[in-house]
Amino acid sequence: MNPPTMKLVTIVCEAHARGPVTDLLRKVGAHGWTLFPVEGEGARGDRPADIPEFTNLQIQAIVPSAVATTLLECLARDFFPRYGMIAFAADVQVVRTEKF
Amino acid sequence: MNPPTMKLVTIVCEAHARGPVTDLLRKVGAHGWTLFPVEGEGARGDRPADIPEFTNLQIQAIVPSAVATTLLECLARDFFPRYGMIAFAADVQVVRTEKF
Amino acid sequence: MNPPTMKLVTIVCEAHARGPVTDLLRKVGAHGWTLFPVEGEGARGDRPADIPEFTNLQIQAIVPSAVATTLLECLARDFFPRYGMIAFAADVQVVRTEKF
Amino acid sequence: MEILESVRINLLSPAVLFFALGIFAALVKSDLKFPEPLYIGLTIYLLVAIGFKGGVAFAEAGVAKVWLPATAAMVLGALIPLWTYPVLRHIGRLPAVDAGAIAAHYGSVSAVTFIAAINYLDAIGQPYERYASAFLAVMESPAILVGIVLAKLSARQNGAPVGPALRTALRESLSGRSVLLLVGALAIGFLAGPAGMEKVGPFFVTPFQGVLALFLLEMGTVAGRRLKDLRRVGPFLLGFGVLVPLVNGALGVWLGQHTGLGIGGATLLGVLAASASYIAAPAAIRVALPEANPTLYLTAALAITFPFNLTLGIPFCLALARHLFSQT
Amino acid sequence: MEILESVRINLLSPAVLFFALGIFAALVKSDLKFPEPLYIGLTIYLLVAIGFKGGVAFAEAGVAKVWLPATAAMVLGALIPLWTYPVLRHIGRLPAVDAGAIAAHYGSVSAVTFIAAINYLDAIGQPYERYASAFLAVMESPAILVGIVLAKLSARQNGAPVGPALRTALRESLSGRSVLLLVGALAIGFLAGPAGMEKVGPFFVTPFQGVLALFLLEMGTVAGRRLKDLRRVGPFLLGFGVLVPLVNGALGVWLGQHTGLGIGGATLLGVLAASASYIAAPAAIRVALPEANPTLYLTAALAITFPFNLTLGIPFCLALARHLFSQT
Amino acid sequence: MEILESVRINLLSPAVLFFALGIFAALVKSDLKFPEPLYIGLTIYLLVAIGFKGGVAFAEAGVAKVWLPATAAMVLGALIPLWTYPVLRHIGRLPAVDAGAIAAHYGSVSAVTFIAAINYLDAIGQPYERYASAFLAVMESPAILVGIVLAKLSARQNGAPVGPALRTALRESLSGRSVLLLVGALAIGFLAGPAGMEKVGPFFVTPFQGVLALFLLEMGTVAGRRLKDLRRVGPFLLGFGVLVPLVNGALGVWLGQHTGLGIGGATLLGVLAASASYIAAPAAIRVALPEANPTLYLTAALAITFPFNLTLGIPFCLALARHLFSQT
Ligand SMILES: Nc1ncnc2c1ncn2[C@@H]1O[C@H](COP(=O)(O)O)[C@@H](O)[C@H]1O
Ligand SMILES: Nc1ncnc2c1ncn2[C@@H]1O[C@H](COP(=O)(O)O)[C@@H](O)[C@H]1O
Ligand SMILES: Nc1ncnc2c1ncn2[C@@H]1O[C@H](COP(=O)(O)O)[C@@H](O)[C@H]1O
Ligand code: NA
Ligand code: NA
Ligand code: NA
Repeated sequence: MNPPTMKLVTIVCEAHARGPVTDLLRKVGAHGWTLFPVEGEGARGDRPADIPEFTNLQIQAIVPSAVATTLLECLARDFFPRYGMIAFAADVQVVRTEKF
Repeated sequence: MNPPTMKLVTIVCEAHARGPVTDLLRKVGAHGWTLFPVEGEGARGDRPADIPEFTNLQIQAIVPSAVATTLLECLARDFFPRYGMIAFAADVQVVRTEKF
Repeated sequence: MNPPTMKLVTIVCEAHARGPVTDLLRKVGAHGWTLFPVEGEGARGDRPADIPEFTNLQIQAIVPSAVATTLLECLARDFFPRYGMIAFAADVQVVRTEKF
Repeated sequence: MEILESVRINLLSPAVLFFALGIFAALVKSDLKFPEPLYIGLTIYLLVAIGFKGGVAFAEAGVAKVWLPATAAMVLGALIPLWTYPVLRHIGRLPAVDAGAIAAHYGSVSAVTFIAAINYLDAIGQPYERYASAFLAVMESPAILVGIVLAKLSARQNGAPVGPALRTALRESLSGRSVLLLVGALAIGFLAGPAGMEKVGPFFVTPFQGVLALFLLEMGTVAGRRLKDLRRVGPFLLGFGVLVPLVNGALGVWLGQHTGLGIGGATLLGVLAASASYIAAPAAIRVALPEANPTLYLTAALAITFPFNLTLGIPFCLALARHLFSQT
Repeated sequence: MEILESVRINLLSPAVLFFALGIFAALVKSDLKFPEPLYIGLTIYLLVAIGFKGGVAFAEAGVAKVWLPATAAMVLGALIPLWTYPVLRHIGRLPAVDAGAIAAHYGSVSAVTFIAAINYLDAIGQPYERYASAFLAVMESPAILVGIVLAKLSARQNGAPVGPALRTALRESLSGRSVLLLVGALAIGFLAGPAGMEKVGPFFVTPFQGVLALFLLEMGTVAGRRLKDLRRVGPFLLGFGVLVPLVNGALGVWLGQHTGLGIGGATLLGVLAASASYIAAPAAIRVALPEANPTLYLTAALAITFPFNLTLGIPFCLALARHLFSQT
Repeated sequence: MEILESVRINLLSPAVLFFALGIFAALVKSDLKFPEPLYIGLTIYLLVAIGFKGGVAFAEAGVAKVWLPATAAMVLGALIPLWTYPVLRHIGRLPAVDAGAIAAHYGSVSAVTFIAAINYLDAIGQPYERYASAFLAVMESPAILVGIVLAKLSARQNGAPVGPALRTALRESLSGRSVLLLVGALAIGFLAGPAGMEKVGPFFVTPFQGVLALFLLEMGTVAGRRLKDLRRVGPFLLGFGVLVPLVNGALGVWLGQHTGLGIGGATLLGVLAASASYIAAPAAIRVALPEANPTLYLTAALAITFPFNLTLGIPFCLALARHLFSQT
């Protein structure tokens, strides 16, 4: 079995960006995602995740390579100036490509 | 230092699959794993992680390449038809190969 | 857009190692990190994450390749003999390299 | 019109109103979300409290009084799948594995529905046998096993043996946290007796109704989030989820009356029979019958039967019990 | 010297002492951290309890008594941004979007400050109108909308229309969990009345003060962790965060007196006006005005005004109310 | 045979029965798991409640009565490692670093064991000095520092200086959440006095025993999960974990009697001496002596000594205290 390669896009953002980010994911064509709360430290100070208003979320979506490119471009253009966040992509081998 | 390459297999599955999945990990020869609860959205609707019966888990295991192949094959054959889940693999460089 | 490649270093360690690990991250030059509690099983038994004294943490930092090498070396030399932990690195494509 | 009055009182109780608020919050997509640890904490509290109180009452009443209705309750639970399974199979035209799974859920019981019923009886001043939590404890597991056997026997052609699935389910449902907490707390209440109750009562008894109100607010959001699955399950299950509780509730009330319970106890046995499990059963079924479609059994138990019982089923059982007892 | 005595009593109350302990824990970088689910659980409890009690009192007092001061409270909240915005813009020389965001926070209200004020009045035996939670409920949203309109109108040159941002904010602030829980619990208390209170009182009333003390311990750690941001916001906001509550508090007390409230109620209206929102407002502003700098409004509301009101603002409002009422 | 009766009463108390249920749940691998936030919430509640009550009692008793036994308690804690270290080193043949780590744990104290002892004295109606929580507060840290010094001095040959490790441990153990909450709540109770107690008592006192029962259910699952490590630590530590509490308990009771405490207070000082820390000590030791093997000290403190004290050690201390006081 030689599983086909897709992109795993990971976004770490403040909790208030949740709605806008998942809306964007839907818009660019992601068929699913996984998310969970995280703590973090970065350029905009630390986010100790003590109250929901100050939490970070890590959002992961597996998408085809082209979708990943669009996604990262939209994030860099529309989201980075407004929200505390980072985003990155990596190659992953998935089992059933038709899902994504 | 040129750390050797292994596979990081990531599984996102409903919480009820926990026992069967960790049993499988042991069977195919994984020496350890890491897991945590996540929320998700996918083909089978959203899993808001509000009660334990509806939670998703993300399970990560670092394994040699051959083990990763077996693992993904077993998952695709025996687990995907039964449980809501996804699985994917990525290359990682580890420090002490003998651990895994 | 062809986003530049950086390293994502992931560390899974017992919660008591948190202070020392984040100190090290600062020392080797990481500009940020993300962390969250996880459960795990490994060579030193299982860590059921039932009380804070027995929890594992997963710490992720995106750093330039050279920093990743130093980081992994320091971990292997100074931390692995003392704390229950694993560490690994992977290639990722980031959007704004200047952040990291 | 006494039943209308019972219903009105129930609908205006804080517990049911908070449940409605939770459903409303889910429907307007509020960010109100009880984190999972809070949910687990509240269920642990409620199960331990109800078990402990039942155990103390059990010790006071003595085994002689309890064994007959408890055995009847257990048998009733085990038998319910025998009549619901063919209905699901032949009228609902569901696959064997789904029919078995759903039958298991309706034979088993919902602790929260039971607790809400106790709350209701307390509120209107209707006395009841306080050891009734023992019935709750013994009714959880048998139906699950029967439902699995039915599903496996029917699906035997695919060659899967019944044994391993049954063993898995037995282990799951006996060591599952709801049975363990309930039976454990019953035993502790039995051993510690009224003296123990004096010590932990201010925590397990006094604030109980308020905690239940808060928990039902949460259950409202949980059920509300699944309401959109209603259109996925079709009209048959919708009718099933409302009518079966009425039939099972009547069976339970009748059985209670004939095994020596009073109006309150018969009502509670009716409510238990009417209720459908959405905690213990899904956990066991998901592992023993993973091919069964969870949307069907979860939506039926959680989004149809649970709200129905909470609002109408409980006062129905009481009205029926009062009616039956007034005939004799 | 009566005000000094009021302050002393407040500072030595367990609630305020626990808040100080929390700040201390954050400053010495203790590993004391309340996990987020605990924080959410405590806020749900406090909001539901205060709303429910207010609703029961509302039912007892009748709409006739409540509508005038409630309307006044709502109008006051909506007007506060109109005078704070120009101050922020012209004296503070802040960008329009930040001025609008901060003005919105100071027009909206802090439920925890209100709860601490109630606690304080209970402690010193000062009676107050128990339906005052209704003022809290109606004051949360209007100022947020006004603040956003101000920011958008001023920044109109960049071509962004006001409409969508307003709609987003309206949805956020009406379905946000604090408004929903408060208004919902008020309505439930109103419907369930004193009979409902009897059932859930042992959970929502008796342990209330203790829960508040524990919650303020947590809020101390939360505020303490943000103290280091004080040097990022500059001296103007520091003064603003202390003086504006005094002015708004005085406005609120005066308005309370002239809309038929007693000393206690006028004090509470003053505290509401003086308080700055750090839950509902940030959530709405972050989505409707994402360009605004959160460090500014959060630090002002949470690390300056909240501790100030908790320690000095509340007794100040009471002393002022007593003074004004003694004049007439 | 009075001691047997004390043991029987203790074993049948809800608190100990729930602990047993927790162990059972872990052994049958139930899915019953208290989420970490719940554990943290329960420990915060218990520490704050016990500290606050102790502080109020301290204010009532006055410093004059408390300083002597408190100093004695502190000295006793610091001295215990001096005799347990050589035993671990020479009889147990453990490496210096492990011997120092374990000695630190047994000199320090377990708040939960102390709370269970208070619960027990309350249950059997034995009066005690209510300011005894102050002893708990002062005994946590000294032994940890002594244990680290012993380990470092012995291992000096590897050239590591003692200073930095000591400083780390001092900081860890003073700003660690258990010391901070306990000392902080003591101080607040001292300042707020009986008037403050009236306000928060319904939350911190009334439900206390019930919360403890629930917490011990959880501690049972936590200890139960570590029982399988027993075979990894060997018979020496097993004996050590049972005998050392008896010796230290006797020392504590005797010291209590000679510093002016009554039967209850001497029992509590005995229990403190007998108990082994499994929260504050591991946190400090893990950072100051990372080479020490956590399986050894955690298993000894949590899976051997904690259950032993909870069931037998507490009644033993009381019986001894009664015996000693009846001699004079
Ligand atoms: N170099 C990094 N590696 C991993 N996570 C990071 C890094 N930089 C920032 N983050 C995460 O992204 C969040 C927002 O980053 P920032 O806007 O830089 O404060 C932080 O709170 C961290 O959780
Ligand atoms: N494209 C995706 N990227 C990341 N996570 C996904 C994706 N699709 C599904 N998932 C996760 O896998 C779970 C099960 O997927 P499904 O069976 O498609 O509902 C979902 O609840 C998500 O947590
Ligand atoms: N092969 C593995 N894959 C993923 N996580 C692992 C693996 N081995 C160990 N871990 C994690 O690292 C922690 C410490 O490992 P250990 O020191 O081997 O007990 C474990 O508790 C796991 O969370
Ligand atoms: Na049933
Ligand atoms: Na205000
Ligand atoms: Na000790």
